[in-house]
Amino acid sequence: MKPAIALEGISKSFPGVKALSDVSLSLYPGSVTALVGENGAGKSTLVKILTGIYQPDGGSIRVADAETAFPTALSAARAGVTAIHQETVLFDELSVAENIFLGHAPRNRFGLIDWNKLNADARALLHRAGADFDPTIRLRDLGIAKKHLVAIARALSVDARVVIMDEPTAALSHKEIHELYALVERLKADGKAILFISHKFDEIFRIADRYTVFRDGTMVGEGLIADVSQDDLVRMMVGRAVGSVYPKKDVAIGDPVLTVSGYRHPTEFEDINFELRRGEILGFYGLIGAGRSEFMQSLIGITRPSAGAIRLDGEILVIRNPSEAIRSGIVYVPEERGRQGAIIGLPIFQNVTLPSLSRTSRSGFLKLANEFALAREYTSRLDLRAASLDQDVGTLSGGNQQKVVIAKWLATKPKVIILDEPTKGIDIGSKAAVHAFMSELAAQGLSVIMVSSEIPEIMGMSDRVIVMREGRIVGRFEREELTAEKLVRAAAGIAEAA
Amino acid sequence: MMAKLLKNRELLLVGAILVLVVLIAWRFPPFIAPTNLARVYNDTSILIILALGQMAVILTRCIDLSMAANLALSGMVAAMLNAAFPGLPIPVILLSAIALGAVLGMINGALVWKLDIPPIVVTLGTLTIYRGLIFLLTNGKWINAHQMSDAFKSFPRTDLAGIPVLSWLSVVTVAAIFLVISRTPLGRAFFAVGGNPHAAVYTGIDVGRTRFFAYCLSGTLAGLSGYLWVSRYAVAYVDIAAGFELDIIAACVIGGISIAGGIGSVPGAVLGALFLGVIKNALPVINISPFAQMAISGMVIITAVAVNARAERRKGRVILKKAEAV
Amino acid sequence: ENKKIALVVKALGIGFFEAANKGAQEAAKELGDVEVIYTGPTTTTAEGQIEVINSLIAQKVDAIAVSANDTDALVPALKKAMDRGIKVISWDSGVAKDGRQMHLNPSSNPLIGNMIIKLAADNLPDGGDVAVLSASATATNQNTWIEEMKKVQGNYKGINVVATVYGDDLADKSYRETQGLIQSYPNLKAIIAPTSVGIVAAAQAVTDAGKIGQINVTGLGLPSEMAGHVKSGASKSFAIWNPIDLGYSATMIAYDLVNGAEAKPGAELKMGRMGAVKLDDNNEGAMADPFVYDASNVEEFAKIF
Amino acid sequence: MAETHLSPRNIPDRLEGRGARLLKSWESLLFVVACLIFIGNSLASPYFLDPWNLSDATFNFTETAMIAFAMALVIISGEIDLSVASIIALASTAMGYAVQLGFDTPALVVVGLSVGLACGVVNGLLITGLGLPSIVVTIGTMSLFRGLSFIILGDQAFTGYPGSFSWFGQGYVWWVFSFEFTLFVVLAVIYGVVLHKTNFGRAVYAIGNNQTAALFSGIRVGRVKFTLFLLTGLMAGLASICLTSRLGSTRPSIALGWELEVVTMVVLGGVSILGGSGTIPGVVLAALIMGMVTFGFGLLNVPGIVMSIFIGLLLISVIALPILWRRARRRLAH
Ligand SMILES: Nc1ncnc2c1ncn2[C@@H]1O[C@H](COP(=O)(O)OP(=O)(O)OP(=O)(O)O)[C@@H](O)[C@H]1O
Ligand SMILES: Nc1ncnc2c1ncn2[C@@H]1O[C@H](COP(=O)(O)OP(=O)(O)OP(=O)(O)O)[C@@H](O)[C@H]1O
Ligand SMILES: [Mg+2]
Ligand SMILES: [Mg+2]
Repeated sequence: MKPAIALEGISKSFPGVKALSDVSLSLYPGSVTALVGENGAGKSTLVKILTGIYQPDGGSIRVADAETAFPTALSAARAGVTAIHQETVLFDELSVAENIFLGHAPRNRFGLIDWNKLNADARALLHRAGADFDPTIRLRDLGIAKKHLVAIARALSVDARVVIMDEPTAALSHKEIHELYALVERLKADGKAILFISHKFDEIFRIADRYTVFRDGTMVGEGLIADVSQDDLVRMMVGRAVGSVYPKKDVAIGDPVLTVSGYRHPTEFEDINFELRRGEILGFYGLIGAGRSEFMQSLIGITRPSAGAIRLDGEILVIRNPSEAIRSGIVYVPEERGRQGAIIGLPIFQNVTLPSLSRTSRSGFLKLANEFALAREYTSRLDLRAASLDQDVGTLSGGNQQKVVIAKWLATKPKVIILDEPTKGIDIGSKAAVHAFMSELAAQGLSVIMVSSEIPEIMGMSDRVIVMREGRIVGRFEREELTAEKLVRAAAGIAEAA
Repeated sequence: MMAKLLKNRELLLVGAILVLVVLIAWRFPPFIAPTNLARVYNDTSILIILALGQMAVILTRCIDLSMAANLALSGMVAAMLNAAFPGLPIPVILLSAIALGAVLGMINGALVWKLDIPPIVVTLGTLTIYRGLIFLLTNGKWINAHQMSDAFKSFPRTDLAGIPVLSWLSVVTVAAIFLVISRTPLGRAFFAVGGNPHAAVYTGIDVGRTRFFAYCLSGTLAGLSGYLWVSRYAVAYVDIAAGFELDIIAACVIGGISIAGGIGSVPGAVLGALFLGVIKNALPVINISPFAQMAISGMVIITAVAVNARAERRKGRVILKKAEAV
Repeated sequence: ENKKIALVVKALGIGFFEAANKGAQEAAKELGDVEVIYTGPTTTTAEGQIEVINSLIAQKVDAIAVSANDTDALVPALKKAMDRGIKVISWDSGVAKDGRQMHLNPSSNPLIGNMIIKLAADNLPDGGDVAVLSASATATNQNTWIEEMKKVQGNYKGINVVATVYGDDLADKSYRETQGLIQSYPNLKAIIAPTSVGIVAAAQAVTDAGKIGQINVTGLGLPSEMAGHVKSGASKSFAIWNPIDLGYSATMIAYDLVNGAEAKPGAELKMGRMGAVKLDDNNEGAMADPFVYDASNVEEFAKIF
Repeated sequence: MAETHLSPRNIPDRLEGRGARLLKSWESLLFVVACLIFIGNSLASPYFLDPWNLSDATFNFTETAMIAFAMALVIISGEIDLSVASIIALASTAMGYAVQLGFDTPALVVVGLSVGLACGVVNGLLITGLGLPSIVVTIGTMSLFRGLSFIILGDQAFTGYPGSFSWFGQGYVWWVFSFEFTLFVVLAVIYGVVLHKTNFGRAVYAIGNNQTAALFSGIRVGRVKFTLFLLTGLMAGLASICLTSRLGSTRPSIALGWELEVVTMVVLGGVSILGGSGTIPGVVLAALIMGMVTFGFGLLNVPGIVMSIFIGLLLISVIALPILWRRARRRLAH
């Protein structure tokens, strides 16, 4: 079979980093190729080269046997390559329909935009993507998952022969993920060549036909999915076998450390009551948009609750801003790494020490030596990969940025650490490192709250699980009584099977 | 219903302008005579034209501080052409002013596009350079009314259907820009580039080139205004319209164009300019000390941003379904 | 060794000062051993003039003759110049007494104040409403003249000064202020603009409003800029002293001081072909009477300045 | 380009030494430019290399530079303050008014500084309290503050400052070193230390690079920004004292257009107008460059507007040249 698109000998460097070296990849019509690799392996870079956003330093791209180049995103789209990117790249102030057709809007015979046709076509595309909402509303009024559906509809709006999906399910809920799988099947039946990037092995084995593995910017293996096992893939990715996936240690649970009672907010959540004990990992499960992040942020003073109280070690605590939270020993590792976590533009060590400056400095004056020592300690504990501590965090891959972000809050030596989707978009190796570290922290007597939307992670790591839906707590489970089915039912509001 | 109406920024501005006019008319009734209102519009025409150009630039998340300097240079060159060749037909002079303005705008645009220099730095630099060029060109000398031909001076004043050409030109500009903004891919690209430049790249929109075109537009309109300004006031010198760039930006801000890019409308820009125009024209008439004008403009700008920010502020996403609603 | 005399003006590029420079160059030629440095800021600000004066001090010029943008703000800089042995005089627009050795008025303030209202009154035998369009709010001389004018207002029966507005020496602002005047005072018969920028803008605004013949614009202006408006009838007459003579005289006086003449009350300083100026108690002197231009002579002078 | 191997552990602190970083920095480029201008000036005019003349020349930039230091911090934090020149006018007007009431020199200083501070509070409250964009707010307060001076003064001037008040703008601390220049040096050191050596400075950088993440990291974003606007207000008040003392009088048009000069100085000094980066030594060098250009051209009796063309070209070219150079080098490498 002839490939729909073939890359040969592609290389790409960024200052100080060789992101891709001499990689080749072919995508075939009517087939789904899974691209896997650790964080920073170069997957997204390849996607950006395929869609004309980055220019390769060397190598060639062949479409239908003819050598081509994609100097701009537009030229790639014209050649029939379309992508759903890892970050949703849309326009809040424009309507859904405009977001879908921006750049190739239908025109009338005067060359002016034909708004009627635009909206009608958008409606049809949304329907194909499995969404049925009004295309004339402004994008900013949509939830995060719906925005992702718009991105998918946009990718469908181009008559493409190659469809690329870079971690498309990371922001979607259970139901939407299944609709996406159905869509992939339909595209496949239409004869499209699909490149599917994911860190979730279950879905790779479910929908992919072929696989390609990247490690440190090189291609280390490819073939048919039918011929490999999950362990083989993992070994190829990390170059070694990965041990127990959820290294949960059994820790003696101590006294309550944090008690939250009667927390409520006019629009986001209400009636939140729970205790967190020493050495415990408390999982918070829910569908995306259940209000977990909003609630956690109210614990550290980002949003103000309208009522409620926190006790830390029995003492009533008033927290008005994150600085007070950090000082009292409650830290929150936010979910949106790029926006709330990493400070792109500052070097790694300054990122790590930012919330701990009062400890590394003396009477308000910086002490660089202390800062480097602190940063060195925590980044090496998390197995960070970087050229130097003075490097801008912006030049790290997503997973390594996440490690910097976690290191930053661990360095404050907290009593309670809240991790919001700590392994979102992280590769298997790093994920295991984060999980091992979480267990370690709990064993040392820290109390951990882990917000996660991944059932295996919740089940594997938590001592106890609280399920939230629409701003309320709808279920509490001890580790022993946990089943995936119970969690899903509670989160989706489906009554217990009789 | 009322609350919904009030949420519309443009309607709010229309209301504010009406209230203002009524208040002025209460102190000084002749102000609302149609001829006088037409005169106020005519007086504001140039600001309207300029505000539309600035709007395009601000929409793309840039700013053009050099518009007034561009106006002054194009205007000066138009005046010099007229002084040197009094026989030159007006359309030729008009076109050369527009062309020069466009070229100056392109210089800004090219620096922003090709060299990636932040817009505020580029236009801060060209602001002084363009004005300095006028000095080098003229040695600081003025071109006065008696050096200009009658045709040159009378063009913007000529009556067409009872309204001066100057006003007509601004009406035509408003219509043309409205079409560009709402019905052409370039117009939509302005919003995309300003709303999310990062995403625009992924969408296949060339961010730099879109900005370049926005600067071309603002330059072209500044060039047009250059001729209009010089012929209307019948004088050209280094400092004409000095500091006017801030009035232009103020008009945009009052008109609800977000300085962060991606939000704004043609009616907004026009109304913002009119609001300032009414205030400027009214103060001398109602005997408010001209010295108070500046402070009043300042208060208006601050109030306008505060009001617009309120309107823009996202109302929190409601997760909780209230018990009674279930 | 040539004597260096700096002629510092309010701003470069203004026709009036260019003419004064012409006179200064004339004086330099006549004297032989003088180099005139014609300089000034590009906008009419005191800060700009101070920078210029500082660089003149650094160049060790022999004398500075300045037309000031601000009576007081230049004093410290000019004092420093005098401390370093530089002769300092002001002309046209004066500096406070401490900041100069003498001041040369183009004419005397009372004469000018009288002249501007007389120009308006001569064309209004039956009296009527008159408004003043002044210049930059921070200019020294306009305000003095308007004060002098108000002192003698009683001598002109039936002349009502109804308003004073400020055009800030900006063409557009002056234009708009004039429009405001025309709106607010339907019976306005004359506008007095004792500023060369304002008078042109006012004449233009009157022309645009179609009020030629009803409103007479007068005041102080340059013949070259006003010739058209005199011809159209927007202005029947206006006055100004001769700036060429002014630049000439200032240079001559500076030269006299450099050569050892002393500026003290009662002293007479030489002004070449313009005769001599006698200093009053404030060390001020007046050059000559203002000169009236009308349809009969404006064309001729328009060629000169 | 050197490829660096990503090692799993033992990440080095830094890849290059202090010297290498200094050589590649913006400041060294500015330093070279400053030296060239100094040499050029000395060759062009025999009057340039005279201690008293150089001392006089410092007055050209010391007042703007004082504000530029605070402005640099504001711009690094991702905001801007265009109202500084108007604050000078209002503070000066207030001092002039105080003179009429018979205040003496120490009281005048207090008045000048407190009005500057009060204006800073107004800006700070509007920007951090109401969360409005600073560029628009300060365009508004720019009109408002100067407008108030115009309402108070109209076409009048305040004069009659006490003799001792003139020391701030005209006095000398030692030999040719004026009070203003000494103040400039002292402030440069203070701001340099605050920005580069303290937690506060680090917070300013963090906010400029990512405000949300800084907030999540426990930085009191609102408070830091508020403080920065207070500082620019205070510096404008201080500059107002110096300028008023130097001029010996107050008019509402005092310091007109200085805001652009200050911003130019800050940007020329290598502070990113988008926030997040820049240094005080850069700003100091930019101040010296602008001062020397103004004075050098002044000695040759070149009109001020020609100097501003030069500054405008300098502004664009110092930013453009490194970009062009890097591009050319990359093209050559291929
Ligand atoms: N714009 C950039 N500038 C500098 N380095 C970059 C840039 N983009 C990517 N890199 C580097 O290139 C390498 C590959 O990054 P890429 O984003 O392709 O990884 P990835 O495989 O998509 O990882 P993840 O699974 O975390 O998304 C990383 O080392 C990253 O730091
Ligand atoms: N439609 C939306 N508009 C604006 N912000 C949104 C929207 N949807 C989600 N967010 C933001 O995304 C974050 C996650 O939302 P939320 O806290 O409600 O969900 P959650 O239960 O934490 O789910 P998850 O963390 O799995 O996304 C919040 O910071 C919220 O502000
Ligand atoms: Mg990726
Ligand atoms: Mg969340």
